[in-house]
Amino acid sequence: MSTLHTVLTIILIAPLIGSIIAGLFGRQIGRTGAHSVTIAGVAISTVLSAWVFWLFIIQGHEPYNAPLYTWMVSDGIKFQVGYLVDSLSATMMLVVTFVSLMVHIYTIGYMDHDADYPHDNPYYQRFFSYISLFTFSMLALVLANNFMQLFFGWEAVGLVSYLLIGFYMKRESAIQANLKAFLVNRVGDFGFVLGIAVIVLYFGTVDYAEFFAGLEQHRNDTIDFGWGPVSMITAATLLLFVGAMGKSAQMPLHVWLPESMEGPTPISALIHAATMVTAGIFMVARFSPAYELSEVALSVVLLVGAITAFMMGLLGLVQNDIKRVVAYSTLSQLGYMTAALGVSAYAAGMFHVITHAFFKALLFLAAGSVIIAMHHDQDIRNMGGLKKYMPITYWTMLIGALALIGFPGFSGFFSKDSIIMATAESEQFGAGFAHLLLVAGVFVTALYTFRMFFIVFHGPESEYVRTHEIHESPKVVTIPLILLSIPAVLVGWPLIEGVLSGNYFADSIRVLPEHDVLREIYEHDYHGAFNMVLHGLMSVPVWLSFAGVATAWFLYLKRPDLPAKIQQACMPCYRVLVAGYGFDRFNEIVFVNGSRRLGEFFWKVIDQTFIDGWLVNGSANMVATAARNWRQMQTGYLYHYAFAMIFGLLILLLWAVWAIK
Amino acid sequence: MIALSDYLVFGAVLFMISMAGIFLNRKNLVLILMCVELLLLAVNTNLVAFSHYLNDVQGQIFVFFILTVAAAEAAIGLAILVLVFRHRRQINVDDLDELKG
Amino acid sequence: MTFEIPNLSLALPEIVLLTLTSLLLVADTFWSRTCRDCTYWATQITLLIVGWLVFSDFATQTQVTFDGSFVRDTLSDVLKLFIVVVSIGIFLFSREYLLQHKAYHGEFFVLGLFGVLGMFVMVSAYNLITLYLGLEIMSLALYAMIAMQRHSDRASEAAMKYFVLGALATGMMLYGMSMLYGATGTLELTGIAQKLASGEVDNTVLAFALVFIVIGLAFKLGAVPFHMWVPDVYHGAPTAMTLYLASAPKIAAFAMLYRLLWDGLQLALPDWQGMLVILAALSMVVGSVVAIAQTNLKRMLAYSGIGHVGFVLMGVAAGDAEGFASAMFYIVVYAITSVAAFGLMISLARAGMEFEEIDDYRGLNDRNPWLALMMLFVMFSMAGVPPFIGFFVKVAVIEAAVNAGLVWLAVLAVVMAVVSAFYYLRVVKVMYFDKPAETSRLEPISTQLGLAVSLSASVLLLFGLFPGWIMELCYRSLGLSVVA
Amino acid sequence: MSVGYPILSTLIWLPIVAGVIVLFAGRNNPALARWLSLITAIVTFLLSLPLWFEFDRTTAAMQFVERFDWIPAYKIQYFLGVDGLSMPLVLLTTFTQVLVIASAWEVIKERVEQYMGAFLIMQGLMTGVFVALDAVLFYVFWEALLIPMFIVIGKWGGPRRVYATLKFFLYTFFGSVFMLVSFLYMYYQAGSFSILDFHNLPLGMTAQVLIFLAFFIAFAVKIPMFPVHTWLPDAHVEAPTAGSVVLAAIMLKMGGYGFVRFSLPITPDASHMLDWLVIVLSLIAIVYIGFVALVQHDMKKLVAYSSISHMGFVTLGMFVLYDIVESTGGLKGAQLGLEGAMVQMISHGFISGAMFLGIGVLYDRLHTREISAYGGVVNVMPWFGFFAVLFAMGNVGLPGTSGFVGEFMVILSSFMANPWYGILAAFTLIIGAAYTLWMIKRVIFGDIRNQEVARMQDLNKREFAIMTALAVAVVALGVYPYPLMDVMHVSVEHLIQQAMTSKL
Repeated sequence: MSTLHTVLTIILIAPLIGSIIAGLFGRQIGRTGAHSVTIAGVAISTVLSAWVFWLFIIQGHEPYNAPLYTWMVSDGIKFQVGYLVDSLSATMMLVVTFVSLMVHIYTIGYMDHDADYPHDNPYYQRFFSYISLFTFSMLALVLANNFMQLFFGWEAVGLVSYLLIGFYMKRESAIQANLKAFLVNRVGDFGFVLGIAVIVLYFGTVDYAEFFAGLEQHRNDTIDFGWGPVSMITAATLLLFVGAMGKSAQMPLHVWLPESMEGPTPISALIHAATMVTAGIFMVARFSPAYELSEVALSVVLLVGAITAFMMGLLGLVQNDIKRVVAYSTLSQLGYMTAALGVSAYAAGMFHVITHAFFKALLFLAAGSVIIAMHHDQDIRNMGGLKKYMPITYWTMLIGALALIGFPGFSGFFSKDSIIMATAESEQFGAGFAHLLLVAGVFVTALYTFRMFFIVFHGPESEYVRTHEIHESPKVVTIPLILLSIPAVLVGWPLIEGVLSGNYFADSIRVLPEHDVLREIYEHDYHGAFNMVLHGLMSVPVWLSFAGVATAWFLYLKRPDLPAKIQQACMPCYRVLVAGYGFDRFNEIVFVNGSRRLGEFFWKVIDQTFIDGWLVNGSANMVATAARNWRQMQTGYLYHYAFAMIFGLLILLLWAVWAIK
Repeated sequence: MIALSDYLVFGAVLFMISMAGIFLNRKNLVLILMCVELLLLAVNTNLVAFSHYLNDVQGQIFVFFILTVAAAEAAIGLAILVLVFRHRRQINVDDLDELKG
Repeated sequence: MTFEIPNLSLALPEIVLLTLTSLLLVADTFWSRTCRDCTYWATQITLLIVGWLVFSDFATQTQVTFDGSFVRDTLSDVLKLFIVVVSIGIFLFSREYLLQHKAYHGEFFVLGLFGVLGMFVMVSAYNLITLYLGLEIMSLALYAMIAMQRHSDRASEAAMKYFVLGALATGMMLYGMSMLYGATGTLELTGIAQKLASGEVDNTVLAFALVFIVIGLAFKLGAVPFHMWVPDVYHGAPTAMTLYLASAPKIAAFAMLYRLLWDGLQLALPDWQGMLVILAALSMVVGSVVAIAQTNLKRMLAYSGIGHVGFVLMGVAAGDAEGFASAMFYIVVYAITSVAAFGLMISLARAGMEFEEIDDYRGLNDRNPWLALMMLFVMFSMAGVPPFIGFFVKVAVIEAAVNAGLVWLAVLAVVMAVVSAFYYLRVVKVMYFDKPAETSRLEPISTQLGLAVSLSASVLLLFGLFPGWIMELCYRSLGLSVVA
Repeated sequence: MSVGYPILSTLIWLPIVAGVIVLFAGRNNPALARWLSLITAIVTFLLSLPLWFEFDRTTAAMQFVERFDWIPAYKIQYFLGVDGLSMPLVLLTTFTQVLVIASAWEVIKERVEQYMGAFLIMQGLMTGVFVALDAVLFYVFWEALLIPMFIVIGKWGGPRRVYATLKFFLYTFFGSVFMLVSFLYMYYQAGSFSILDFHNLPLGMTAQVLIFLAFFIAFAVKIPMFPVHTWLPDAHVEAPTAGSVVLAAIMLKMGGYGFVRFSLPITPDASHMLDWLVIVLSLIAIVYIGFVALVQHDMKKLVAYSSISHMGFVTLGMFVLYDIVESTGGLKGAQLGLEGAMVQMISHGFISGAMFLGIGVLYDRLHTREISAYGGVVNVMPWFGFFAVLFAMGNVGLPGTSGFVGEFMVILSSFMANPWYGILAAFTLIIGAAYTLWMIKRVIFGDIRNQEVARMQDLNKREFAIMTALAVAVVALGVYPYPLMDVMHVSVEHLIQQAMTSKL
């Protein structure tokens, strides 16, 4: 076993071990023990991931693809657990472990006290166990070299997400939210599994390498669902994308993400912003060779992404819960990434995943810091003027916000701008429309981001802030904020060139030459990162984002009376937005109540009345009735008995007569 | 010359009369016992007739056995009848309906 | 004309039985004051002697005597042995019953022995006259025994019904025999068979005769629609008598069936097969269904017996030696099971608590787990659930039916087996799941009785685990070879 | 390949004999009855382990064969043996039995010796079903099993136990009698009751169809499949915990086992012709029953319905092979489906057993199974909550648990047969998660609902040990199913070959 193999195994296993120890023996090792052991595990993974990152990205190591063990073999199909490390997974590994490490540290401060639990409850240890388990699952997903393991990781992160959203399990809203999250994700997995099924059917393998190798041979295969043949690749990729829509919360499977904010803030940062929700993007990028072969799939991806990006951004405008604002922002940003995938700008999408991971984790953790200060109150209307009380949080959050809106020079600028440029360049069906939505989305993003930012930090101090003592969070909270803000600012600079040129992900993402918009941008418009910033200052999107910030300033600081008037003026729009376009209501009525009604019908009418009542008990009753009636024939009268005998005689005689003939 | 079939018809008529007697009579148990005897007589007629026309003596031997057994049977039948009468003070067929269902 | 002394040795068991029984009849009048138990023990000893006589001279080939009107073959000896064994059980339990009911008279045993004699004669009959005599010896004894419990109103009613219907059935059978005599010109079964083989027999008369003969057989077995006496007589007769009626005579009736239909009328198979199919189907359906509505265990067992007869007839209707073997297997096991069932009833019964109603068995498991378990054995065996022997007998007759191409009948049979399972289960349910009406523990029964009950019920399980030998016995007695 | 003692007979008769001894020896000594039973169960389990270790994985032939004449008149033999299809099920039986005995430890107070004795006898009989290679012997075990189960449900069951147990008995009895008739028919044809001879028996189409249908009724009732499933919820609800466990974990498997041991090899052409029937009913079971499970108020009923739905995968996986051949022209996928079905059976044994035990744990404390009576159990019973969620995830089919393996394989293989099979089967991902987790939400999570819940005690050592054993099994099978598959490959291949060889 090579060193690399061992290292990868350690990276994978270390968080799992930490998790098991903290989870099963939490009471014995205590709080310190729990966070020490899990942080140690994740730290080991982080350091080793950094080494792997160095090896693969800086040193340019060949992609590494090797099995760990054979999970099972059936029908000649090998289901293995293994590693595929290339630029894509090496980058993701580092992002995941780094953000996870930050969140681990941050959690020490965040989870210190909890009103929901008595102090002797090992909730604290449990939490650490969960996030370490999550890290393990996410790494398993990222490192996968086959669909089976990918699906394992995919579901495992879903499980941890389920557990963490419902972490405050006494709260009805929390356990409602986690159930919903799991089920909506399952809808995605439904497609995902079927996608895998298509691949197994046509390629006879679950291994990535064999799958990619077979693509050329099978590119014109068709599959028949009963309405005539359709392209097999399109079917497979679209089904897989349904999975991505679930995990990466694309419309209409986005409904779980806002409610997932019921979970503690650190996991909102880790799972529902930085890592898990980007698994869908990662997956599509991973299978770029397949998506490239289906124009239909790409267009669908593009449109779903663009629509999500714009429409979810709008919803961010009407939220009052600080975490929900950030959550809708996440939804919208995920839409950007997805749209990037749709125009074959996988690298740009992944680039945005990376930058987003840092700045969105930063935003969430900063929001968490605010929440700590507010004693776990999350309503921004109760905040205001926090700037002077919590300077570190203020500045780091500002960095995050600027990165989010794509302020030139910040990491978000590079990634988002490449996506927008890519959609402009693309000739994919629907690219023009998508481009419009994305550009408009930039304005919305800036507006809701700074609406929140201004209200929280600059606005007039609320009753609550005045009457309570507000102070900056402890170091375990602020240090991760500072550490995260560094990449949030800087990470775009070194990566942008590799992303646009296609060199960075050269060994993992494959784009057909006629689709390669990034390369086109690179060749025609790109003249170095600094130039891009300068150029950006004069581009429409950046100006739109400035406009958004300005509008936010005007509406929420200069004329705070206006928003209410606008709301009054456009009540229907407001209602639609507050209702989240009615998705929840629709699901509630159609799917939730519908299935219950259907279940009741099946159970009460078909099972109980028809099968049990009529067929089963019915036949029993029939026999019993026959028994009672026939019993009456035994009258007790001798002459009836004799008559029965004579009757029998007649029957037999008749039979004899008939038989003789 | 009386043909075999005449005896057989006679036997059959006796047989049917006795059966009819058993299930048409709803009053008296004694009548039923008599019908049973008649039934055996029908059989005996048959046997004798066959025996004669087949020139075979076995049939007639059989008749003797039947007659003997019939006597024993009648004895037992009457004994039971007495028993019934002792219990119920009557011998109505209609009254024998305690056991049913 | 030479006078030959018939080979009496072949009929030695019957002769000895007759002699000893007659002596006993006399002796009983003396003993009735001095030695209450003497008649009982003498009866058992008589049975043992007779059984030993049969066994010691076990026939391995067919021998006839009395001018061919009496036969001794493997079948007859096997059946006689079974009759003896079953009768020993019957008398054992009957004694207990009679003691309980203060009706302990020696006549019962003497009449019982006469009944056994009649059965012996039936089993060995090779001539219509012998057959008739055997039948009547048995029947007359049975009529008398049922009526014997003089102060019971129900018993006299039952006896009357049984007598009248029995006489009617005998009359019909005799009528059939007379027709048969007319058609074939002989009363000997072998002669009849030869005559049939010669092809000179008028088919119409034969079929006519067959109808009446089959009716006589059906009545003795209790097949629908000639079953009406069964529930009333089982119910009305004293339990000891029901026990007798439901066991040994069934074996004898099977013998009669075999002698007539196979030894004599084998070649008329196409004529009687269909009739038996009709009777079998009707019996299974009526027996299984009507039993469900019963609340009296004796009555329920009566209907269940009708159902079992349907199964037996199904085996016979297969119309080959295997079919008869399976039917024989069935009827023998049924007789044993009946002894166990009614024996249990007698063992449980005591003054004031007859244990005749199914409800009397409520919570028996709490009051006497062992007897409840034994009753469970009986019920599951009757229901045909493995590993009890009742399962294998059903397998055997169904196999015979399937073999003969009567698959639809086999399917009907299994469906009826399921229906009948319901009422057997109900007894188990009452014993095990219901709470007893009175919680007192039942006073323990005597060791002798306990052993007898346990033995008779647990053989159902034992034979079920090792059914091979008894099956083999039935096969061999019908001249079939058994290849391992 | 062979061990020093007649291992299969030991596994059958040791528990039965011990059960009888318990029945007598434990009459006035419940403690003795318990310990004797537990020791027997453990010893039997240990004695069954050589089956796994000495098993020859390279042959499809029967192993550990024991063969004697039993009823020569009908050529019925005492013929035992295992192959890759039955051996895992035998181990499942012996394993589950230990837990079952342990689970009834303090709960059963009334007539302990009868209870324990019944379960030990049942164990022997169940093992017998899986190892019998003579049709009559098989049938004897198959039916005899009903007796102790009938007593167990009827005596120690819930309020409607009599109805439930009668229904259970008559339903299954009704189902299996037709099987008996077809055995007899085949005996008539083959001159032997050996199942292996049945496999090689040439049969015409009509005969095959009738035999297939007879088998189908028997096994469909046992598994159970829609629409003959209605006995199961009643039986489960009324049965005592251990009864439910045995019923779900092992007895349902007998139906699935029957399909692979009898239907496919004996009537390949009829299976081919009527596979649509099985498939349609399986899919109905998966989807329809899922909806029914969703609206249950009683936890046991919910899990019972979920069992039906999961067993739908078993039958689906077993019968897609013909469609696979038709739609892809090759056999690839058939093995996947069959092995998936087998794994699903084993896995369902663990998971449903665990869920019923879990419900039993709750029931012992609160004496109700109504979902609405609970809420926030995890607050007072954290360990129980942990196990409950783990097994729920197994039930949902989460990768990493055993529940995933079989489901995944069957979905893949049914998709190969026809995409719509796969789509409908995959629907369980959603509906299965919905009913399971909704129950978990209402029972385990949430705030403490009432005073009774607040007073509940967490798992005691005995319960903890039982749950841990099952949890280890569920996770181990989920993480590394390779060894289990390895055992059955050759047998499954052989089975496919039999199923694809026309007898016409």
